Amino acid sequence: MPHLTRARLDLGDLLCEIAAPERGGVASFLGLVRDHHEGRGVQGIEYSAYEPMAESLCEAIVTEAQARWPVRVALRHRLGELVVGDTAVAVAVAGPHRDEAFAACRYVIEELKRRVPIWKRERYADGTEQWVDPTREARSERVEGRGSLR
Amino acid sequence: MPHLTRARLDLGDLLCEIAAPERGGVASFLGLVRDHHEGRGVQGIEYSAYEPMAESLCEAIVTEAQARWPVRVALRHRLGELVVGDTAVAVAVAGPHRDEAFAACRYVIEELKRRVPIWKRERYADGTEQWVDPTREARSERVEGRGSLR
Amino acid sequence: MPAVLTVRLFARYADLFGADRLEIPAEGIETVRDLLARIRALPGGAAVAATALVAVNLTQARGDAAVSPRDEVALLPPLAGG
Amino acid sequence: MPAVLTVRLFARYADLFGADRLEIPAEGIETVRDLLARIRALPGGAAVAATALVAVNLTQARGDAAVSPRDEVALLPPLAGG
Repeated sequence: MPHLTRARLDLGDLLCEIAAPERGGVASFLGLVRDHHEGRGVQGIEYSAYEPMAESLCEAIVTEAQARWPVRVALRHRLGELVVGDTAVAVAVAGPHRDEAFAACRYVIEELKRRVPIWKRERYADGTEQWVDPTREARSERVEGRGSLR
Repeated sequence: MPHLTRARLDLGDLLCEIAAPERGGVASFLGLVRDHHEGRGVQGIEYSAYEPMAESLCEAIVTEAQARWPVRVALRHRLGELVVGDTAVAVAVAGPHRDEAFAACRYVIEELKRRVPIWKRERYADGTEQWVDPTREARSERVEGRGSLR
Repeated sequence: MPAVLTVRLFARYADLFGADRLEIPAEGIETVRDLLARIRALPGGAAVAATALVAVNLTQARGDAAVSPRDEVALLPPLAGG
Repeated sequence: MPAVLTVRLFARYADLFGADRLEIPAEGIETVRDLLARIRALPGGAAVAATALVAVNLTQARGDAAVSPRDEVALLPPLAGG
């Protein structure tokens, strides 16, 4: 299965791919489109990717997780126009026990965010649009954090 | 919804209960009946509970998680006769971000195992049955660990 | 009629005593610890751990917690949910 | 015909240059760092970070990695998957 798709994501499909009688622990993660971001009302998100590189990196991340833990991993990221509540990314991991399943699930989503060339443009309630830049947000959060008294 | 049920568990039902437009991260855990345990072939498991106490503790654990993190939690444990591959326990947690969702999901399953009065009797391939005692397994694993050269 | 403590049994302990509950004369039993000692002195009772979990009114109780015939008391084998 | 480097553009950078790819004369460009400097000198190019990610043949490349017209080169805005 390709890891990138324009079709709706269904966690049930991923669970079927990784189920096996010897695997008793299944951890999963879904990333959904939220209705707000940095205080602005969001109506939808358009996801795009550098597809051959993103496919190859998703496959590498799945392989890494399966080498590091005794698990099976399914990973899918959606591309195209999504609306609030749609699933943008789905990760499911089955292993003999829950420790490995949770650890591998967390690894896959963190590495996906860190390494896979996927971008999103948010559509706001006021009609404007903007490319999301997590590096800029991290910087401004740090600056705000320094200035606050919390 | 009661947390204990004799009906098949469906993760989709739990996800529907906790979904909301402001929650973008959904972590979940399923515990399935495995085909083996401590080297023996397992055919099925019968789950039973001290039901009023188990219900009340499940509700307490959900409430604790929702107080500690900004999340919504759904928790369901199945009772009765289960076969290999059946879902025995399902936890789903939705929050604004994945950190809280993962943390709360992990908290709920660990506390359930630690505090909720539920028991299981395994049916083995050789026709015998046995109540599972995790405290005894932990002890024997420690003893084996001490004796090994790993 | 002398007062009795009704103790609900589950799983391994229900098998052990062949019953879903024990009716135990309450005389001389003030605490969870007293109750456990009495249960462990019953035929087959030695298989109940001295540290077995006891619930009083749906809450896990310590050894020094009081028990009376008005309480809902339960003897819980090692938990194995999930 | 002088050799050219084809650089694929995505997301914010595709908007910035109004194109899906740039064709850049290869002369004087040996490394990813050279390429980035050339791109940043283009009209509008100052909005490309000096530390922007560059992929060479589907793999993220460091500043000192070699680039040639035979490579598939891409300029990647800050990643935002998930």
